[in-house]
Amino acid sequence: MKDTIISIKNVTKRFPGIIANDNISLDIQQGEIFALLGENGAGKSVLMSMLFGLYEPDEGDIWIKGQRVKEYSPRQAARMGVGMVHQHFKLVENYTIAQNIVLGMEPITKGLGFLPLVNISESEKTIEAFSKRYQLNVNPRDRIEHVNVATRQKVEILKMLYKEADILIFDEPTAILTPQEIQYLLDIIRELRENGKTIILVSHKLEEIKEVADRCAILNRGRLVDIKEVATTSTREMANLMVGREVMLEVNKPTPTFGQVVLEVENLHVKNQDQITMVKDVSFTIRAGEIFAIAGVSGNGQTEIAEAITGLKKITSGTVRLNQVDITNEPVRQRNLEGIAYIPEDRQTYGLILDDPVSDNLVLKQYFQEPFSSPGGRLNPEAFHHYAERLITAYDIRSNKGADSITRSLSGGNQQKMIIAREIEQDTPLIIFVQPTRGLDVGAIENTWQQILQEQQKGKAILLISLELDEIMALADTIGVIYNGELLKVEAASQLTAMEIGAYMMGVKEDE
Amino acid sequence: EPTAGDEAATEAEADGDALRIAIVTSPSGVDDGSFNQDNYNGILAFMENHSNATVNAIQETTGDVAAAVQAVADVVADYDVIVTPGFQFADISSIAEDNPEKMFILVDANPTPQGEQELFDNIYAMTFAEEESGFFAGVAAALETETGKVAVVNGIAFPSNVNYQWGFESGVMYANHHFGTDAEVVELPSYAGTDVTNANVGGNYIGNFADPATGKVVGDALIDEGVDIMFVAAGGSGMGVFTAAMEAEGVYVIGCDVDQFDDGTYSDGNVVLTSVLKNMSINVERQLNAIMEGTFQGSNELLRADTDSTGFVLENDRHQLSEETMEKLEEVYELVQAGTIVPAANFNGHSPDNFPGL
Amino acid sequence: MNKKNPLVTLLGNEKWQWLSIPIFAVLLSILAGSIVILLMGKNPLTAYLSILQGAGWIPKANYAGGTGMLTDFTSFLDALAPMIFAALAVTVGFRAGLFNIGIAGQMLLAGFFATLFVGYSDLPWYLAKPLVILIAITVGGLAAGFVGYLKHRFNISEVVSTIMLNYMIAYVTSYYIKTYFVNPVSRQSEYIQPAASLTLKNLRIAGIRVDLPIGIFLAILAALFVYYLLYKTRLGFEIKAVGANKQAAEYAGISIGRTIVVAMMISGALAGLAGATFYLGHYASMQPGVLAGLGYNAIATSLLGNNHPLGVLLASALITTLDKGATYMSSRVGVVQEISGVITSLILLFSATGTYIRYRISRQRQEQKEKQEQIHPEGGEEA
Amino acid sequence: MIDRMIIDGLAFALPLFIIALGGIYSERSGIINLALEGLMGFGAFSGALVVVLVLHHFPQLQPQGIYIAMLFAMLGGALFATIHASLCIYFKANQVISGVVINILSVSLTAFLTRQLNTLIFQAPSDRFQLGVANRITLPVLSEIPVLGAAFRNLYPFQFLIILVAIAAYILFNKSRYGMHLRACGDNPHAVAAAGLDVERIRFSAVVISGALAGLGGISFAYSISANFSPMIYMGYGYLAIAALIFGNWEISNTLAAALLFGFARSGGYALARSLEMSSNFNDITMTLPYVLTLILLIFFSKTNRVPRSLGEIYDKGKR
Ligand SMILES: Nc1ncnc2c1ncn2[C@@H]1O[C@H](COP(=O)(O)OP(=O)(O)OP(=O)(O)O)[C@@H](O)[C@H]1O
Ligand SMILES: Nc1ncnc2c1ncn2[C@@H]1O[C@H](COP(=O)(O)OP(=O)(O)OP(=O)(O)O)[C@@H](O)[C@H]1O
Ligand SMILES: [Mg+2]
Ligand SMILES: [Mg+2]
Repeated sequence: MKDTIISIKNVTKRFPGIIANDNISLDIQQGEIFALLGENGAGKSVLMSMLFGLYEPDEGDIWIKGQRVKEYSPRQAARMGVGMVHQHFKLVENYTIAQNIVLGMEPITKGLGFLPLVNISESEKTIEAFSKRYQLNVNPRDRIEHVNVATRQKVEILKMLYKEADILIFDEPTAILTPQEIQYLLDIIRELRENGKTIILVSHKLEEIKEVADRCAILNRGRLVDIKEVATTSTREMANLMVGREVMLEVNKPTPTFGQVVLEVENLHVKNQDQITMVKDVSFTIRAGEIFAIAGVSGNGQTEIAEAITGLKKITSGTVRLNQVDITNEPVRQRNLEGIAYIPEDRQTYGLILDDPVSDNLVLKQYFQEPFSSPGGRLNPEAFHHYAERLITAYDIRSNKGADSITRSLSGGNQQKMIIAREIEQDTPLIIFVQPTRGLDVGAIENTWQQILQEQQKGKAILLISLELDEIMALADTIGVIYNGELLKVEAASQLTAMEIGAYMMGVKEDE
Repeated sequence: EPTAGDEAATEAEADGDALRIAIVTSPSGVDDGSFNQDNYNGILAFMENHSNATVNAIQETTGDVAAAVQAVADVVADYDVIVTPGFQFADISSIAEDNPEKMFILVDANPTPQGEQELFDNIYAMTFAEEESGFFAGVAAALETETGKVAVVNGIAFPSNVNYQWGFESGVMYANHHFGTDAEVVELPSYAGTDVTNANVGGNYIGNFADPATGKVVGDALIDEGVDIMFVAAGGSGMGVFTAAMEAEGVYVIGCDVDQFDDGTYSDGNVVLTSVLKNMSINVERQLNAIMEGTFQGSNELLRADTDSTGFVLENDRHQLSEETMEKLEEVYELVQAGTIVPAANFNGHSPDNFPGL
Repeated sequence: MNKKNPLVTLLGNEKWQWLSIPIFAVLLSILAGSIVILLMGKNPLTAYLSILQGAGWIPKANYAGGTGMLTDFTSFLDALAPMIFAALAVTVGFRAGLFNIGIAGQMLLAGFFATLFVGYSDLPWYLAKPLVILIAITVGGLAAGFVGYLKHRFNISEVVSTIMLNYMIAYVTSYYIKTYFVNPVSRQSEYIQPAASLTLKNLRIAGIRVDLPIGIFLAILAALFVYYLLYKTRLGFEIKAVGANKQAAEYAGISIGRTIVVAMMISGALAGLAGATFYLGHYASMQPGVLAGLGYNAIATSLLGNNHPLGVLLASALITTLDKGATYMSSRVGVVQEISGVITSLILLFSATGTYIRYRISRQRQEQKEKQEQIHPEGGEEA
Repeated sequence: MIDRMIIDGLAFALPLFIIALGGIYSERSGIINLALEGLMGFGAFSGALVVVLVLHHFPQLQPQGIYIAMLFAMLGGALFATIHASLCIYFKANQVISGVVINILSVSLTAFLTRQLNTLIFQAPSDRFQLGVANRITLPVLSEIPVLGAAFRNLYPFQFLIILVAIAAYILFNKSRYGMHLRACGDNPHAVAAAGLDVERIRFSAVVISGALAGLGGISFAYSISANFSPMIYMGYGYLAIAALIFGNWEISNTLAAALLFGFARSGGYALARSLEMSSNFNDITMTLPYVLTLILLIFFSKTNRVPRSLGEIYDKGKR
């Protein structure tokens, strides 16, 4: 029998308006891979954050290695051998990879024989060796701001390993990795278990859990639903426990009929603010009624393509045509009016003004037109209100005070509904969806997919950019795979398998 | 409101002869150890003999002329006498007109005429013959210089400052003629002053009364030219000149308006050779006494050495002049008192190289 | 029921927090000021009453010849007008996400040009006064618009460029004032012609001498205008969007550069009006090389007024009352006037913690609610 | 004249630099510091007060006076900075507003206290504390170098101290663990917290250090310009320091260059005025030189400006 290494006893944690963890008790054994499963907002990250000392339980206590933890902090956690890979990366952008990894445990050298100085070169050497050992190859001298998301993920993992933690918490580490990279990570996790580490893995992806975990706990709305032996539990069973009802994510995709070309992108090149070329010679067309999806690992130029089309980012060279009109040099407003709707990836930064009311946000793209403002520039609050109430009802946007609610107080899913409502209502020939279902739970995902398909039915040209292969496979008519700023492959969806796409996403070219 | 005025009157009567005095000052306040302080000391001296008199010190914090007058207007109702040291208060004449029962002692400025009226029954305005003080400084500087180079540093070429400058130059000239000295007055062309008639008056003008940093630059530049005695009449900017003198070796300054000896102390001694004075305190005290005795008369007075209103420091431990120099200063002081010597001033028609008594 | 938290009871109403929290801060600082006054052995009540008397809110015991409460009150209004304008200028900038530290410089420059072109002219009042206003708006607007342009075009922080401009304006105007229109007695610029003045000086109302500031009416109008602009117009919507979330505004098709420049110009125009009412109203003359402290105090005043135009009116009135009443308090109570400066800064200091108070209240209310929820779990679920 | 330009330029640039360096500490930790002006003034006030008190009782300590003053100016500046730190870090106040308020408070408080203390303690009414001057030092050998030798002539004691403190501050900032944590706080405080470090404590100490450095700069100005402390010390040099550090892109070495530029532009302006022999009226025009120059240079250098990522953001542990 193995020893209990972590014991969570009757832990409750509240946030304004929500009980994130409700009287949870569970034990984790030394040397096992313990999975934590649950919908968005079920309270997984919060529970893990308490294990790591970022939050304090409102009630109940946590025992680690037989000790009850008091005045617990990340520093304390590190001392007790607990490490965590955070779902939302916590990296210092203008530091190098090495600096990020050693932060808080920097090796010291004696400058002039007495000054305790940080020994950067030693850290770099250590990290280099270290990353080789775990085959997580990174260049310790690269600055975080210059590396892609997958590398950042590796840095988070290395950070934890470097601190010689023996209890390792992975909070959704696979969300942004390609299938191949996921496999690789799971191998590492297994290897770590061989080395005697205890691992807690948080994930939505049932297959992964099935593959590596020994036991798994299921959370629902902050409550512990059950703890299962993975080996004897089917994924279907886990899914039902997680959502609390029968789920069947199935899309009825009607056969599309394509019309005229709506969007034409030709030889597009885009540089980022550091003058690094992020998009290289990208060309594609989208027809009316077509869903064109761009698949790829995050950070390979997808955002830049979307922003180049919408006018948010300056194009280095190339042309963009909308309905045969060259819009390459038009300002954002003009492009919107001529027919581009855009659901951005980062909804909190780009899509919404969080401190403004829902009504203001719903008219964000139309406030300057009648009836929202008069030709003289006077706003018409009644029109704002009216319009907002209509969308709130039509799109089932839930909030505490309707159109007057402050947007920040809405849940992530409802914020996303607001954006989709606003953009779809523009009734434009082209709609760009970037990561439309990120952070949504199963029900909301179903709903959003339906909406996308409806728009397709109406004859809209749709550009879908997503990191989720499932989503792309379910919706796309045509798939383009992007790697390192280049479209490596453009092909009808029916001609591609997920594994093939995964290979292109890793940069494997056809002839290899 | 007539009733309020009546109340004030009865209040004043109830207190008998208790004189309610206010002193309203510019931003530096009555305890600035300098100009305002000297006026305040006059009031305090008066109060030693009239123990039931009261004084309140009120300070205007912006230094703007309109604000200064507003401050007086805010409090005038509660007092019998208002002492206002400083040019900022010239406009109190409008308040004086409205409050004939209140008395005003205005220092260093004449009241602003109201229409044709230049004199006011209830304002005693005192100004000082700065050129006389400057003259004493010039004589002292010429007698004491080792390098044979002296200079005068001023703020802006307003008449009072030009008076000091020309008075000083007159003094140096006088000493060169009568006491066999050979002192040169150094002027930096880049700091020449332009007076209110737009005439170039030479001298060394900092261009500001509240910029010690530039003051120091000017002081340093003069020291670089070999000057070892500087007469400083430049308000707050003057502290920079003092600092320059302290940092240099063997350089002295002559203070003005009040005894500035304390401003000159530093680790190796004191840079204040002497200070030339406007004796405000005795004149304030005189006027307060006149009010008590009922002999107070409004007038605009230009005060001179003949009433001991201009002069220089006499206390032996407050200056560093040789006995010989002191004797010579006493000598010229009498001539100035008698009107034999009339140093040049901005608008008295004389010039530093041609004035009565030279 | 579980016991209520006094803070929540007192200040919990979110609808009134824009008013209740600053008032709470003010009360705290008045309390702190009282302690300082007590330490000096004086009576705080008398001190505060005499501040109100000095600013003309309540009658004094005695008035000097030809003056009355109205004299003090109009004089207070005269000083209030530039403060309102300046604080509004801060507010508009702030709402666009810009810190206009250059109010003092823009005031000075606007006042300077208005003085130069109109102040000494022989124009009749009906031309001179509107012209003063027009010049002030134009000059202030251009000066600040330039800052906005530098920010947009060259990415120069407005904090730095306004500081640089403040110095440059102070020195250059100082040169012109000293060289061309200084009064040798007052050592500042010659008084302007009454026709150009935005304050009607030395009027007699029922035998009482008053200075009637036109500026105060303009200032109240300006507050209403800013309110209208920010909450009722397209431009205001854009300004607030840019200030609240620049990326989202850009995404929505709002031109960031244009909005920044326009917001700065409006802010500068208001600062210009502050300058006009300050230099061609309240003072009628300019001190060479001196930047008005008001330009900096306005930043904190705007915050005290919660960056809302109507809040700004109240906050300006409060700060100006303290300032105006200080002389009389000093005279009546016999404490140095600087005390009032200390109290003012205490008020501003406490008001800076307004966000924190708000945060504590929402936290405590939450805790209360949760405690109740535990008693009635079903009821809480729906809430 | 060139000598004078170099000597005066350095004497002005170094205090300005050390104030700006204080600003860097605060801002690189994520706290906007517009309070430098007030911190500088309060520091100078504290140093001057203590030295005047000490010399009142032990006049023989006169030669050590300036060192005592510098020490206590740093302490006073640090103490006053705790207000800014508390407001910004614990009370979550808007950092710009807090800075402006602290400046207002500093001016009124020091003016008030100087007057009261002079009357109460020394029975000598005055609105300033008389400091006297520091003896200036010329380095042998180095000062003999033609032209540039001026940089080693007539140095104030505070210039040596500033250089020493600046070197120490540079090492602490760029090479030590603490400095590494501090700079990380300005970029992503959440990463710092996750590394087991106390963000609030690091930021608090950074603001306190910035107060100490500003205080040192303040007392240096008090000594080198007017040899006393009076409210005239509030001449906007704190704001100028902010401009220097933004100009210097929040980097210590670039900020030194910016401060030197200010210093030499200023002394160069005076030299120019003298050589042109224009009348004193034109001084005001030449005084604008450093500011005009800065603005022009900013046009060329601002594009690449890198504001610390979390600067001005209120750090909330719970925020995601
Ligand atoms: N700092 C916070 N402040 C307020 N509410 C919070 C905070 N952190 C988490 N919550 C809330 O607590 C609940 C649980 O969040 P948590 O992040 O643990 O979800 P999760 O299970 O990790 O979801 P996901 O799969 O999306 O990561 C959510 O409703 C969330 O909004
Ligand atoms: N930053 C915040 N400020 C205020 N309230 C918040 C904040 N974040 C979350 N909440 C509260 O927490 C609740 C849950 O938020 P969260 O985004 O986790 O919802 P969710 O359970 O994931 O819902 P959805 O499925 O719609 O995303 C919200 O309804 C809101 O009341
Ligand atoms: Mg999570
Ligand atoms: Mg969610």
